[in-house]
Amino acid sequence: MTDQFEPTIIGFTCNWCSYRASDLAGTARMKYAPNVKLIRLMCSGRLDPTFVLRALSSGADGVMITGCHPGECHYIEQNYKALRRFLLLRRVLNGLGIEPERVKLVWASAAEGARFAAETTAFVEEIRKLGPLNWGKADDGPQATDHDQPSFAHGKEMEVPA
Amino acid sequence: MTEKIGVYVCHCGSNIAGVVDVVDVANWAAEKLGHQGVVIARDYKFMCSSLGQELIEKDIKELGLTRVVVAACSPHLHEKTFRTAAKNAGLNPYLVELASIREQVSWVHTDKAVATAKSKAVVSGAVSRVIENRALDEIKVPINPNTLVVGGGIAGIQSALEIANAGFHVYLVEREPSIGGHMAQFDKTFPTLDCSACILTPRMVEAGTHPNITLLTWSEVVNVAGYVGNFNVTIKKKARFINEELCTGCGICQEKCPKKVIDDVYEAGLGYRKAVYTPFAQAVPNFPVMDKENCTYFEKGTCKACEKFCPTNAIDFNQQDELINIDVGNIVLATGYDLFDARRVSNYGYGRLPNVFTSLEFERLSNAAGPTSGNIVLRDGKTTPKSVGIIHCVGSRDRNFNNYCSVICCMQGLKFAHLVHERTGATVYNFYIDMRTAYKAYDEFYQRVLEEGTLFVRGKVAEVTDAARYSNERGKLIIQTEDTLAGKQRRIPVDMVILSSGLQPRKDAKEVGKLFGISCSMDGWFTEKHPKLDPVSTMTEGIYIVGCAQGPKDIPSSVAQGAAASARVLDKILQKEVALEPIKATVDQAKCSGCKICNGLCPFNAIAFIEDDKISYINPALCQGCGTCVAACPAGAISGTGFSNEQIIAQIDGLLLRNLEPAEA
Amino acid sequence: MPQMTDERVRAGLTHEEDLSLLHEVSMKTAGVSRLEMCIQCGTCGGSCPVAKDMDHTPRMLFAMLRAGMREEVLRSNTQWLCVSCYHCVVRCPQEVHIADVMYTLKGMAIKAKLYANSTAPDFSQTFVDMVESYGRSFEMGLASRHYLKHFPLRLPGMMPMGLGMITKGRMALTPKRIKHMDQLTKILNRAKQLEMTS
Amino acid sequence: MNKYLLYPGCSMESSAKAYMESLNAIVEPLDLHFDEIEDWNCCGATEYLGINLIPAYSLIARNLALASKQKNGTRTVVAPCSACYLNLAKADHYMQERPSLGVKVNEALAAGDLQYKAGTLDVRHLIDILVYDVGLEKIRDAVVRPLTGLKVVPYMGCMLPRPDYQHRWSDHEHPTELDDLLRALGADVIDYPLTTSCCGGHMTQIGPETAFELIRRLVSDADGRGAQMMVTVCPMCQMNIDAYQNETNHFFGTEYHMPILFFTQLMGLAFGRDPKELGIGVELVSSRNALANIGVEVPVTQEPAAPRKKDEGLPMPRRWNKREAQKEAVK
Repeated sequence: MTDQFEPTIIGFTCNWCSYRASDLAGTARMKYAPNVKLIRLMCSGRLDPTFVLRALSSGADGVMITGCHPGECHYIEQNYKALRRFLLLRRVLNGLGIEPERVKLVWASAAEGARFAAETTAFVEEIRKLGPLNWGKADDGPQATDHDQPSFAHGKEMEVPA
Repeated sequence: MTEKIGVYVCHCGSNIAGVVDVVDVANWAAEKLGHQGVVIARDYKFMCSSLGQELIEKDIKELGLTRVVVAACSPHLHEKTFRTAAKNAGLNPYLVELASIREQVSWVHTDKAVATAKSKAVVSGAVSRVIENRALDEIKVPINPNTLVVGGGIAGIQSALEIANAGFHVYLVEREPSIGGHMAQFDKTFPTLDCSACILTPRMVEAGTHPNITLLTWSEVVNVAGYVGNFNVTIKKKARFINEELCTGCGICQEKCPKKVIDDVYEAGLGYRKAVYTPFAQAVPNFPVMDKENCTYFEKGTCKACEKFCPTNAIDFNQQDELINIDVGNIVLATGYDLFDARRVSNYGYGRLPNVFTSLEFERLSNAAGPTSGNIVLRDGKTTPKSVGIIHCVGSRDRNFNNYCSVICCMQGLKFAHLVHERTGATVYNFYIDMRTAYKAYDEFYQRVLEEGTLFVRGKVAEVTDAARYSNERGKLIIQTEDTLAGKQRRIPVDMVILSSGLQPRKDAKEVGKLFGISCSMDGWFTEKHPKLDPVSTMTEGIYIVGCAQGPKDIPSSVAQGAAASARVLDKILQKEVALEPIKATVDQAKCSGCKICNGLCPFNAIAFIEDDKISYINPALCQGCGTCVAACPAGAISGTGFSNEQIIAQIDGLLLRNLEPAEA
Repeated sequence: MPQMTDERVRAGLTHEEDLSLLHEVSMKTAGVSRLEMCIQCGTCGGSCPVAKDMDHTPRMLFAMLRAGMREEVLRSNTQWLCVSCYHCVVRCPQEVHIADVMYTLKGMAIKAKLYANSTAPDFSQTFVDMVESYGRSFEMGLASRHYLKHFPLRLPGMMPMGLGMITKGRMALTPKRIKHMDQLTKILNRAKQLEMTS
Repeated sequence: MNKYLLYPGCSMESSAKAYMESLNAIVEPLDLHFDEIEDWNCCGATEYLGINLIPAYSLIARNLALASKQKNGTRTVVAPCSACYLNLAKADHYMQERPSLGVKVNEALAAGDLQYKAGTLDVRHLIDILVYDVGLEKIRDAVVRPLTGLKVVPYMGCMLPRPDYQHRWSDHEHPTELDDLLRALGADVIDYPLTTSCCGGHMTQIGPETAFELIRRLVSDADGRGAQMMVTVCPMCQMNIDAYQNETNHFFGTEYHMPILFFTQLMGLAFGRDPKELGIGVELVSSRNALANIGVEVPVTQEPAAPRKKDEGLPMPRRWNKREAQKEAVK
């Protein structure tokens, strides 16, 4: 247990379902892997793919995106948009030479604390198997220029219109 | 400009401090995040206490803090508390960030070093993010003073009456033909053995005639739109085939209707009703409904006996379902429970062995207005049992069925024992795992039943069988169990078995939850906002849950919850307006290229394209703040308040501890 | 703490409570035993078709496990009477793997040589010996060897049955050996080593 | 054609050979194909598990390993014996539930150059295949001699519907698969509350009095409900109720005569097969009278000449000696 690789993972959660699922996992004192640090968004549809790239390039080994189950979006259907972006994002990662498995999409309703916990632990193990992603870690330091000025404008190909 | 940030780490008693080294987290924040603007970092036993809040308020005033980070529980619990504290001290409430180190750290991890390290990262993320927070103004909207109560059982009736008596209008929607709920089916209520109808009927009548209550029975909610203060609800009023204006409730139609149907709802399958019926004599409203599926006219095209005999011509075979649209400010859900289906415990033989009864069947059997006029008899309708076994915990506290304790079954089992003893003189056995008689005067009732000579056996019954092993068992039901206190297996032959079945969530609870935007627990009950301190509110503002919809409970607790929710509703109504989160998207006109990508993405039709300027515009009144358009805009022209790109990017960096090195000048 | 023990002996106590017992049994059981979840409801004791012949009902045995009564538990005939009908297992509201715990207790009793009142361990051993030499079980040899040793008086009564089985061709008189007995032996030997070290 | 791997189990070769014979007789009309697992070994019954954990699971897992190696286009292993079915299913289940067990078992298997990845095979019982793969419709179609008038109680036994790791059965207590199948054959099926009660298992060997009581309960209830025979899916149940019924009668002073046949034997009859092909007549409690009700004549079994080979020296019981018995009793 001592020397194994502990991945750093950023989790994007939707305010209505998956963040509440993680609340529920907490209230129920379910234990899961501590490697995922969460960022709360109002909706998985808010997830800008640059956030994922930013996380991966800043030292994260994986990114977990969680949202409401299809058909259960608080905002009616925005999680479908998240799904489309996720699929596209995996293709982009592939193009960049990064294992697409480093990004995972999980649906978890507010009642699914157990699912949230289990999926988190499972994803940590998957990333552990993939090993560290040394993108952005090598040039750690104040000189790292691109990270200070993220560009939000991105190509149209990142978006699939409804 | 440099911000002055205060970081406050909560112990939450030992909830956080037991796993996370809170002092270390606070010291670390002060030391490592100083360059980000952290000027003070404190830890405190309970940040949410008034003393904790005062601590923050004092620092804001004395140190001139411009941003606050509280590392404590989930923002869903106390974000509002700390925002209010900031507001009180003169700081814009949206310049406060919560770092959740309880639900997301201390409660789910065990290793202290790991949990402390994760807490530091979470705090770091919140500090980086809060710098990017912008002062926002609350959006205030007026509250519609009307209230919708869904479910006309005792909890819903109580809730409706409280609000109506305070002078506000209530729509009370009930799926069945009459209000009254399960309580209307009972004969006696524990522990005082009041007649259920005697205490319930006056309340039903009051609700039925109250000038401030619009009663919509035989109706269901089909759509809910809007938000707290401004819900728009669509209700389907199912066709009754009775003209309510003309009907006098005389009952002649029921008398003349030739079609007899087993009544699965009110009589729990133990009695009959007609195809046109009021479920029971004291039904409110007293108009019958016609059961289309069983009506001979609808089936075969002829009959119309009811129409022929109706003295007021109130029968209307052409009536259609009707959709009613109402605006309300608050919604109370009192949708109740379903009885656990005892057939699932196949070793108890319900459905296979005739003289095994469920609790609801027994309620009807013992009810003076029930199918046997209150005579407790076997399924043959005439034989009085000489010995009766009552089995507790059927379907409850059992991982094969429902994990939870159904709360009412012990007292229900004791009530049955008393009634059987009183009415038949039979030998009564009660089989229990643990006798749970908490609450006022409940244990006294247990004492009374003991005194009456009921035989108690501590053991979960293994099986009920008709396979006689020895001659004394022939023709009997044999209850096989371990008498755990005697340490021996026993086989007890009886004439009748009553299963004290548990309660479970309505089978459509999940869909109903979705309809109203609230969640269900793992067991399927509606989830309250806080299990102790906010048991009738939900995570969705303006929606309240009362009675068994929230979890198993008895009549006194259901009534108390009904009243409690009304107090919350009245509180909202009297405030006249409600503050909404100012989380909205706006278009920067200078950057918008007019590509229209965002237009199709909004499910609320909040984005319009202004042809003259060739740019998109977001209507703030319609925007719900999901942020999908923000993420989609290829020009980066749309920004979302509260969850801006800058905030999220900063939080990513903070979580990954990329903010530790002081930035080069 | 000799003093303490002395005091306990004087007080008439015969043994120390062995509080590690529950954990030990749990760890030695295949799958996840969930033994610690028992709520003493008696579903197992009520369901058991042979409870009347048991020294202790399964429920009672689990209480004794918790109380650390090692010797009494391992001496009990309960585990040996278990017929593996799994009634208790599917009915147990806490999903305790009762039948598998019984297997564990048998193994522990054999190792501790605490099984005074049953011929069952011997029967199991005879069966195991047979499987380990042939790879198949073999009813005739099993039954007769077992009966000869333990119920010689009953054998004549069983004769008509045995003869009937033989004459109807339902009892093989010669054992059948599998082809790759050497392979099975290797596997079992390795498994036994692993059992010792775990 | 449905192809399966077959794990017959030891009793199918001896005490339950009628089961094997009748199984072979129904394979063709139902278009089934079984490949026997090559060089399978005993599953350990209920005995091996009580001695040592890892050897017991290794013993069972060798069969699974052999099966997964043997490619015949299926990953379904069929066991006609309930005890074998349970052991195979249990090993597969526990090797997954507790991965450390799986690792150790595979370490042991490696000593014989074998390995098995838990969860890669489906372990199923014969009746599961017949009811759910073949289907009652097809079985009904194959019936040429309906068993109308034959009053039977379906006896499922315990190890088939319980603990049911894979949720394959309609119920733990009153499963209806056997009832439905027998009804499809045209038999009069009597509701039998003891259908999943225990036959005594190995207690006939180690505590006969305990077993006799269990057998009495089953037989007396079936008799009380007017059954002409019991129908079973398990060799152990068949053996206990058939072979020990006489002794049970003796013990309790009763006179029950309750034949018990395998469900495959009745299927064979309904499909018009000759009773001789189906091993009918080798039961100790004769089904002659029961089957006469539906016009089936039970053949007289030719008593095979008992082999006289003395060299392998099976210890035959000694002759009854009253004096010795009394001496034993005094002790």
